Amino acid sequence: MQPQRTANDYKSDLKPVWCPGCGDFGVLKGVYEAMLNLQLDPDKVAIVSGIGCSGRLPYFTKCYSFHSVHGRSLPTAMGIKLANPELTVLAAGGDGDGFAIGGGHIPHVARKNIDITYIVMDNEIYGLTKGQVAPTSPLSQSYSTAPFGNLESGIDPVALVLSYGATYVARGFSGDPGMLAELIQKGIEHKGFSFIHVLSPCPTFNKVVTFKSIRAKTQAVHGHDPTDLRKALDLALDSNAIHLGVFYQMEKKSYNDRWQEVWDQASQKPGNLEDLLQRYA
Amino acid sequence: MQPQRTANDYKSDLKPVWCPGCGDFGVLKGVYEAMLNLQLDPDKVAIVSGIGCSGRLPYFTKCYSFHSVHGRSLPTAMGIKLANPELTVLAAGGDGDGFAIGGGHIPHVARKNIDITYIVMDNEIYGLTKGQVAPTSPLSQSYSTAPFGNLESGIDPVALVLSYGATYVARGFSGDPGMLAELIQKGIEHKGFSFIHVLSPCPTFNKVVTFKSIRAKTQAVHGHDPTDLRKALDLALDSNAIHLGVFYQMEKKSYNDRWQEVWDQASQKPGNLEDLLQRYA
Amino acid sequence: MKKEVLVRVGGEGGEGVISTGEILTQALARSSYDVFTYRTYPAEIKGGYAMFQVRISTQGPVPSAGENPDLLVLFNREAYENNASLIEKDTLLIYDSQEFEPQEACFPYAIPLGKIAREQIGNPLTKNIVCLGAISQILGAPMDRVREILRSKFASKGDLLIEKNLLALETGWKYVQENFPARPEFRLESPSRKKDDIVVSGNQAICLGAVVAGCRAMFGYPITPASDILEWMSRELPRFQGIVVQTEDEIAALSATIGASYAGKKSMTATSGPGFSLMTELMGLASMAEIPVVVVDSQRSGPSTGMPTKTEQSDLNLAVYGAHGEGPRIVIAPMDVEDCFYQAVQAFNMAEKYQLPVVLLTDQSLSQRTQTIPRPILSQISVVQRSRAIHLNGEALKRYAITEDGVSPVSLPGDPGGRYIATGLEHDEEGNPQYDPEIHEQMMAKRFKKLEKAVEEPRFVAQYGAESGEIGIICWGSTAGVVREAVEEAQAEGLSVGTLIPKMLYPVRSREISQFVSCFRKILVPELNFTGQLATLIRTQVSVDLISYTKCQGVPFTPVEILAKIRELHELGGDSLERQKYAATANS
Amino acid sequence: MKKEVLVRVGGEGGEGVISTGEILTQALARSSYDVFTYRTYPAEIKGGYAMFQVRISTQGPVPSAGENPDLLVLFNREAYENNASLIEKDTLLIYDSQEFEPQEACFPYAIPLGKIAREQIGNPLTKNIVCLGAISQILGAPMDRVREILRSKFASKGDLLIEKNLLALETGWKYVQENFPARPEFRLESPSRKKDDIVVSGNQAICLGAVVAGCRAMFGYPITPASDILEWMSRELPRFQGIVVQTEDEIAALSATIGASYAGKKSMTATSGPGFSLMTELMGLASMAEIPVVVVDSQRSGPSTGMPTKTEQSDLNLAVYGAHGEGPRIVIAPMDVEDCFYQAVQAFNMAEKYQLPVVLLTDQSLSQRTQTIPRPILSQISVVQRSRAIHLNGEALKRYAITEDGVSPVSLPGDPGGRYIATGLEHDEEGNPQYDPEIHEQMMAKRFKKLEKAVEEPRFVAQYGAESGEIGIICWGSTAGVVREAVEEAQAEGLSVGTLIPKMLYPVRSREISQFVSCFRKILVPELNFTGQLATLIRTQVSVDLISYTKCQGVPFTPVEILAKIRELHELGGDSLERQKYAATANS
Ligand SMILES: Cc1ncc(C[n+]2csc(CCOP(=O)(O)OP(=O)(O)O)c2C)c(N)n1
Ligand SMILES: Cc1ncc(C[n+]2csc(CCOP(=O)(O)OP(=O)(O)O)c2C)c(N)n1
Ligand code: SF4
Ligand code: SF4
Ligand SMILES: [Mg+2]
Ligand SMILES: [Mg+2]
Repeated sequence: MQPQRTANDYKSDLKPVWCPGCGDFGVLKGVYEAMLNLQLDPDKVAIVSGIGCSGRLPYFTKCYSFHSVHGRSLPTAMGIKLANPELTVLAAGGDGDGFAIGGGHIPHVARKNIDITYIVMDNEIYGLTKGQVAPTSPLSQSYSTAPFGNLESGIDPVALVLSYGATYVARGFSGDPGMLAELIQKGIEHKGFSFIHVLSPCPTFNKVVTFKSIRAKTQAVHGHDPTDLRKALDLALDSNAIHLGVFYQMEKKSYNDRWQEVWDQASQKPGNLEDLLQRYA
Repeated sequence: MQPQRTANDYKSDLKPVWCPGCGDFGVLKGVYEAMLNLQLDPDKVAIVSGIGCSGRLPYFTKCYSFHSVHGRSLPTAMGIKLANPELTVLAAGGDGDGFAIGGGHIPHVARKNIDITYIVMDNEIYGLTKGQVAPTSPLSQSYSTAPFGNLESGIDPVALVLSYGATYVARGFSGDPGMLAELIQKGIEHKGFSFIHVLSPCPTFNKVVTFKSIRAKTQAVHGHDPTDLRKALDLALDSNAIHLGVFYQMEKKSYNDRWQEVWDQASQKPGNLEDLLQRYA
Repeated sequence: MKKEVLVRVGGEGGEGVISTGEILTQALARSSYDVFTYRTYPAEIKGGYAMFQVRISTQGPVPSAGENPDLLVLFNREAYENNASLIEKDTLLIYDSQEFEPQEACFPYAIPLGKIAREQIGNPLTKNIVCLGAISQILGAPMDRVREILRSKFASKGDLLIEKNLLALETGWKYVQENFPARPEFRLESPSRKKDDIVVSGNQAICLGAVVAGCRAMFGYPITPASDILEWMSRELPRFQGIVVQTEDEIAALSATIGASYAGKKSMTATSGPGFSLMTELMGLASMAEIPVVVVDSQRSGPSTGMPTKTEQSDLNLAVYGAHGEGPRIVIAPMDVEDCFYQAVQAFNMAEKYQLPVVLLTDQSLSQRTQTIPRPILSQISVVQRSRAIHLNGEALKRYAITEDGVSPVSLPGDPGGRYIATGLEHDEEGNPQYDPEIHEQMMAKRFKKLEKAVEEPRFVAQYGAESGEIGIICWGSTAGVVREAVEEAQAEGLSVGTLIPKMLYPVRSREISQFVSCFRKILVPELNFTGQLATLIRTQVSVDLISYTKCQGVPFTPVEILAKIRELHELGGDSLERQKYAATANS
Repeated sequence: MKKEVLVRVGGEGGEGVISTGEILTQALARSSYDVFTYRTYPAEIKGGYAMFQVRISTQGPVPSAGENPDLLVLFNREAYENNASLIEKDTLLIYDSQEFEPQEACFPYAIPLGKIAREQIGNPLTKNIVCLGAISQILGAPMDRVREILRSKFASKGDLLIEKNLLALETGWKYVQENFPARPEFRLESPSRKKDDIVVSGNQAICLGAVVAGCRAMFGYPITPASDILEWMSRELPRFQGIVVQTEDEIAALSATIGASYAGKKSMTATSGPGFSLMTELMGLASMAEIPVVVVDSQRSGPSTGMPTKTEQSDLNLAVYGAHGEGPRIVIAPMDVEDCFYQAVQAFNMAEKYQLPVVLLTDQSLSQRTQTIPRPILSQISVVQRSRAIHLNGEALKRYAITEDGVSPVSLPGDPGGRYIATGLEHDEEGNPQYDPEIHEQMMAKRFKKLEKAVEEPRFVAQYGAESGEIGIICWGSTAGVVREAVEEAQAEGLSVGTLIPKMLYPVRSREISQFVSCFRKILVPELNFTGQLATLIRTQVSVDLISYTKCQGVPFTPVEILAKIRELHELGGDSLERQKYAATANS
C-alpha cells in the first residue's frame, strides 16, 4: 500500500514567481490541499493552464502539466481527458485567459459535461501584461487601456457558466484557501465539468480589488439548494452580495461516460483493418 | 422629401442561392420588411455576415454589406458601427457561425451594448458544409459527424445571450416572416445590442427540424413582462414550450453613447499634433 | 471497342450529376476497371454548375483526369455552354432534348431525360438514373453491378424508391437501345486482369492510412473539402476505441489534438485553408512543446474564403512558414490517391519519430478524386511509436534533453515518476522556463536538428521519365499525375523529359533536387497557384534557375497543357534560351 | 570629461532598475544630450533579472545600444554574475555593498543603497533613487532636471512621497561626494548644441506617426512588447475623436480594424507574435476584400510563448507568407526610433494607396528603446487618402474594377449610391461571387499588380558606408543601428564596407538589392533569428550568394560582434573564399 502522501508530494522545486501578496498563492495552497485531502497520485494528475500570472500555477506542482498558449487551456485539457480518462484533469488560468480570448471554449466544454475541474483566478485585471482592463472589470473603473473609465459592463462568470449548463459551479476566495480547497476537492470529485470562480486579488496592478474589499462584499452561501438552477442563477445575479460556495451541482452523464457507451455500442462491430480495406475492394 | 421607398429598394439583383424551401428565405423577407417599415435608406445600412448558407443574406440586399469570414460578423460589425455611428448595422449568420466558431465574441458585444442588430438563423445543423452537428443540435440526434448520436447537449441561445447582459433578446421563426419583421424592426429601433434568434429550417440536411415540427413546439409569448430578466430566463429555460417573441428589453446607455461621453470629456483637452510632439521635447 | 474512355457529366448542383458519376464509377471499379475521377461543384448547396468526370481504363492505373471526354452528358444549357469547347468530331453527346439544342456534335443523343423521369417513372428526381441507364448501355457497363450499387445506395430509403430507380435505369438503357444505332466503338473492352485493388478517394485513403498508422483521436471542424475526413473518422474510429470530436472551431481542434497526443494517443486534425490559418499559433506550440500531431490541409482556392469548392496548391507557404518565431515542422504532400494512404502513415511516423507537427498537404482535386489503387499489404507497413523514457529512477525526466538528433525522451501522463511540464515558453532540459541567451540558442538548434535527420529519410521523393536530358520537371501533390502522363507522351514523341516529385516539401530535399536539376538543361516547375510557391521555396535552398509555370484558375492542369509547355521549351532550344531570363521573370 | 558615456543598471525586477534608468534618461535628454536606451526584463512581474542601459552622447545621434558600460550599477549578486564579464579596468562600478562583493573592478563604489533607503530615508523602495543621486553626482547630471522629473513622476502620489524621493536623491548625491574622490574623467561634457529634438521610444514614435497619418481607430489586445501602443492610443486618440477598444482577442481586434476601415476610418491594430499568428486568417480577408489596415507586430522571442520580454527578428516569414492562399500585403520594418515615426506614416499611406494590409515590423528592442530624434516637421509630411469613387450616376459601383495598377475605386458605407459588398469570396468587378476560372486568374493578377507599383515606391531603402567594395551588409529593422556603427568603425579602420537597409521588406526590393550586391565582393546578412529569414527571402528573388549571420539569443547584436565578422571576412580575403561555399551552408 502506498504510504500516506504529504503536502510535499505535490510541490515542485520551483519557487512561485508571483508578487508578494498575490492572491494566486492562496489558490495554489487550495490546489495542494485539495489533492492532499484526496490523496491523489500526482503522476495521475494533469494540470493545464493558459498564459497569465495565474497560468504559472502548474509549474509549482509535481503533477504532469501543460502550459498551453493564451486561452486554450480548456480544449487542451479536453484532449487530455479524452485520451486518458484515468487522469484527474485540472485547468487553471486568469479572467482574461478564460473569459476574453478563451471565452468561446467554455460553453462547449460545459455542455459536453467533460470531467475537468476548471479554476479561474479572477483579479479583474490583466496581471502579467501589467494592468489592462479585463472582462470581469467593472464599468467606469479606470485601467491603463481604459483611461476614461471602462465603457463595458463586467461579465458575471458564475451566471455565464450556469447558463452554459455546467454541472458544478462554485465560487471561492483566495483569502480563504481552506474553503477553496474544499470547493476544488468537491469539483474534482464531481463527475463532470466543474467550474470554480476564484476571487484572487492582484495587489500590484489592481488597487481596488483587495483581500479587504473582497471580504467586505462576500458572504458564504447559506441554506441554498444547489440542485436548483434558477435559484443558483438568482444567487449569481444577486446585486446585494457576492456569494461564496457551491451554487449548483447536478448529476449528469459525463462526456467520458457517453464515449464509453459509444465504444460499447461500436464494439459490437469492432474495427478491423483488413475489413476496412475490403469495404473498398 | 424622399419619396416612399418600396420593397424593391432593398432587393439586389442577385437571386438567392438557397435550396427551395429553405427557412432563410423567410428571414430575408423579414429583413426586407423591417427595413421597409422603418423606411431605412439602404445606403445608410450596413449588413455584415459570416460564412454559412445564412451568411449569404447580405448579397440579396441593396445595402452596404460585408461578407466576412466564418464567425467574425460581430467584431466586424462593431468596427463599422464605431467608425460610423450614423449607420444602421445588422449582423446575420448561422448557429455554427454564431455559437461555435464565433461564440466567443457575443458576450463582449453584448456587454458593450453596442447598437447592432444580430440575427442568427438557427437550423440546428451546418447547412453549407452539408449536415454536420451544430452547437444547437439536441443530444442524441444523429448527424454526419455524430453518427452514434450527438454526445453534447445543445446550447440555448436565448438563455445564453440573456446571461451575457444583452438589452434586447427575441426569438422569431422564419415560417412567420411578419412577426419576424416586427422583431427585427424593434431590434433595429432598440438603442443597444439586439439579438434575434430565428428558428429557420434546413429542409435539405435537417430532416428533423421542419416548419411543421417548429410550429408544433412553439408558442408566442403571452403576458410576459420583457423588463424582468429573471422571468425572461425562466421563459428561456421553460422545458414545456419554445417561446417566440420579445424575451427581454431594457434601456441602457449604448456603447456609442458612452463613446460620445468620452469624446466630450476628451475634447476639453482636444488633441493637437504639435502639442503631442512638444510633450516629448 | 475502347481500352480507355472518359465520361463527363455536367449539370446543375442538385440534379444528381455527382451521384450519376459516382455510381458508374463504383460499378466499373468493382468490375476491375481502373478509374480516376474529378469533380467540381458549386459552393452553394443548390444551383450552380456541377461536373463529374471519370476516366476508365482497361489497361491499368489511370494517371490523370485526362482531357476531352469521349462521352459527354449535359443536363442543361449552362452545362452545355461550359463544355461546348470540348466537343469534338468523335464525341458522343447525351443531352436533355427539352433543355437545349447543341450547335454541333458528332454523335448527338437527344434523350428527354426529365420527361421520362416525370412521366414514365413518376419521380422527376430519377432523371439522373435514367441517364445512368443510357450511359451504361453505350459503354456496355456491367448492369448487375450497377443495380447492386443502386440497391445499396437506396437501401435505407425503402423498397419503393429502389424499384423506381431500377425502373429508371432500365428505361434509360432501353431508350438508347431502341432509338439509336449500336455504336460498338464506344463499348468498353473487358478489363485486362483481375486485381487485388481497392477504389477510394484521396480523403478516404488518408483516413485508412491514419487508422493503419495508429491514429486513435481526431478533432476537427467541418470545412470543404476536408469535412469527409471528419465524417469518415466519426463513423469508423469509435470501432477502434478511438475518439472523434467536432470542436467549436479549428483552434480548439488543434488544441485538443495536441492535448490528446500529449496524453499518449496518436492524434490528428483535418482542415482546409481558412481553418489552417486559424491553427497558426498552435502549430508553433506543438513545435515548441515537441508534441507529435498530424494536420491535414486539403487546400482549396484562396485567398480568404476564395472559391471553397475549387482546387489550388496555394497553402505551401503557410504550411512551411505559418507561425511567429521559428519552430520546425515537416510538410508532406502525397502525389496521388495511393500515395495519400502511404503518406498519411508516414505523416504519423514522422510526427512520432521527431516529436513535431507534420502537415499533410492535399487539395480539393486529390481529396475528392476516386482512383483504383493496389490494395495495401498491411503486414508490410511499418509504424513508428513514440520513444518512451524508461528507468526514471526518481530523477526528474529531462524531457527536453539536448541530444545528438534533437529527439528527447518522453513520458506520458500517468507514467510513474515521469512528471514534466510541456510548455510554449522557452525552457531548459527539464522544461522549466529559461531566458538565458545561450540556452535559447541551444534549444533552437536542438529543435532544428530534427530536420537535418528528417531530410535524409528515404522514400520521400519519386522520379519518373528520363534521368537526364533536356527538360526536368519538378512538381508536387495533385499535379504529379498530369505531369507523369505528359512526360510519358513527350517521351513517346522522342523528347527527353523527366520529372522529380518531392513528397517531403519541407525540410527542402535540397540534395535530391540539386542532383536532379544538374541532369537537365531546363527545369520547369508547374503548380496550381499564382506566385509559384514550390519554385520559390526551392530557390531558398538550391541555387538554380527555374521556369515557374503557374495556373491559378481553381482547376487542375491538363496533360495537354503540360505537354504543350514541354514542346514549347524543346522548340525554343537550349542555346537560344538563357536560364537567367526565366529566373528573372519567373516571379515578377 | 566624457563626450559619450554608457550607463547600465542591473538588478531584480521590481527594484526600480527600469525607472532609475528612465529618469536619468529623461533628465539628460531634456538637457539636449542624445540618448539611446536598451532594456531587458523578466517575463514575470516580480523577481528575475532586469536591466536598463542608456548610452549618452554630446556629439549627436547615438546609433546603437553600444558595448561595455562605463558606469555599471548592480543591485544584487545575480546582476553581478550576469555582468561580470563586462567589467574592465576603467569601469566605474556602483554596487550595494550589503548584497555582494565584486571580485575585481577598477573603480569600485560600494554604497549601502538599501541601508540608506531604509535607515536614512525611511522607505526601502527609494533605494533606486539613492542610486540615481549617486549616478548623477558622478556624471554631473543636471540636478534640476532630475528633480523636475522626479516631481512629475510622483505627482499623483502625494507630497510626502515626493519629499522622500528628493531626499533620497540628495543623500545618494552627497554620499558619493563625501566618500569617494572626484573623478572628472566620468563627468559628461556639456551637450554640443541646443536642438529641436524629441525623446521617444519606438512604440511612442509609432503612435505619433499613426496619429499624424490620420489613424482614428485602433483595436487591440494587450501583449508584450506591444501593449503600450494600445495604452498610449487609449489615452490620446479620444482627444482626436478617435476610437480605441481593447477587444476580447486578436481575432476580434483585426476584424474590428477591418470593419472600421471599411466604414471609412483609418484603422490599426498592434500585437506581437502570438497575436499576429491568430490574425493570419484575417490578413487574407483584408487582402481579398481590399481593405486598408495597418498591423503592427512588435516581435519578441519565439516560437510559441517563447521569451516574451526578449527581442528577436523572427516574424518576417509570417508577415510575408502568413495566410492560406495568396493575397498581397506590404511589409515594412523601420530601422530606428526616428524611422518608427516615418514608417508608421508610410504604413498608413501604403495601406490607403494600395488598399491592402500593411505589416509594420518592429521588435522588443526597438519598440522599447528610447532615442533622441529630430522633431518631425509636420508640414512636410504627406498623408495619402483613400481614392473615393465619385459620379456614380446610378450605376453599380465596380468596387473591384480591374485597373492598370490594380487599385479600384472605393465608396464608404453611407455614400449615396455607392453600395457594394466587401467579400472574402472570389468575385467579379462588382463584388458578386464568381468561380469562373479566368476571372479568378484575372482577379489574382489584379490584386498582385499593386505590388509591382509598390515595390517602386521611393524612400524605402537606406544605404550607408562605401558604395562598393569588399563587404556589403544587408540588414533590417532594429539591427540597422548596430550595423551602421560597425560599418563606420570598419571604414575608420580602412576596410571597405557598406550597408543596405531595405525598409520595405515585401515586396522584395529586388532592383535595389541586385544593384547593391553587384557592387560588393561578399554580402553579409546579419539578423536576430535562427534560420536567416531575410537572407532566405532575398534568395527567392535575387540570385546571389549571401553569407547569413544569425544570432538567436533574445538580445541584440553588439557593434563589436558585427565588426568582428567584418574583419573576419576581410581577413579571409576574396580569392580564398568562394561565395558558393557560404551559400550552400548558410541555411543548413
Ligand atoms: C495570443 C496572445 N495574446 C496576448 C498575450 C499576452 N498576454 C499574456 S497573459 C495575458 C492576460 C493576462 O490576464 P489574465 O488572464 O487575467 O491573467 P492574470 O495575469 O491576471 O493572472 C495576455 C493578454 C499572449 N500571451 N498571447
Ligand atoms: C475558418 C473556417 N472554418 C470552417 C469553414 C467552413 N464552413 C463554412 S459554413 C460553416 C458552418 C455553417 O453552419 P452555420 O453557421 O450553422 O450556417 P448554415 O449554413 O447552417 O446557415 C462551416 C463550418 C469556414 N468557411 N471557415
Ligand atoms: S501582477 Fe498581480 S496577478 Fe501577477 S503575480 Fe503580481 S500580484 Fe499576482
Ligand atoms: S442547405 Fe439547408 S440551410 Fe443551406 S440553403 Fe439548403 S436548405 Fe437552406
Ligand atoms: Mg487576471
Ligand atoms: Mg446552421
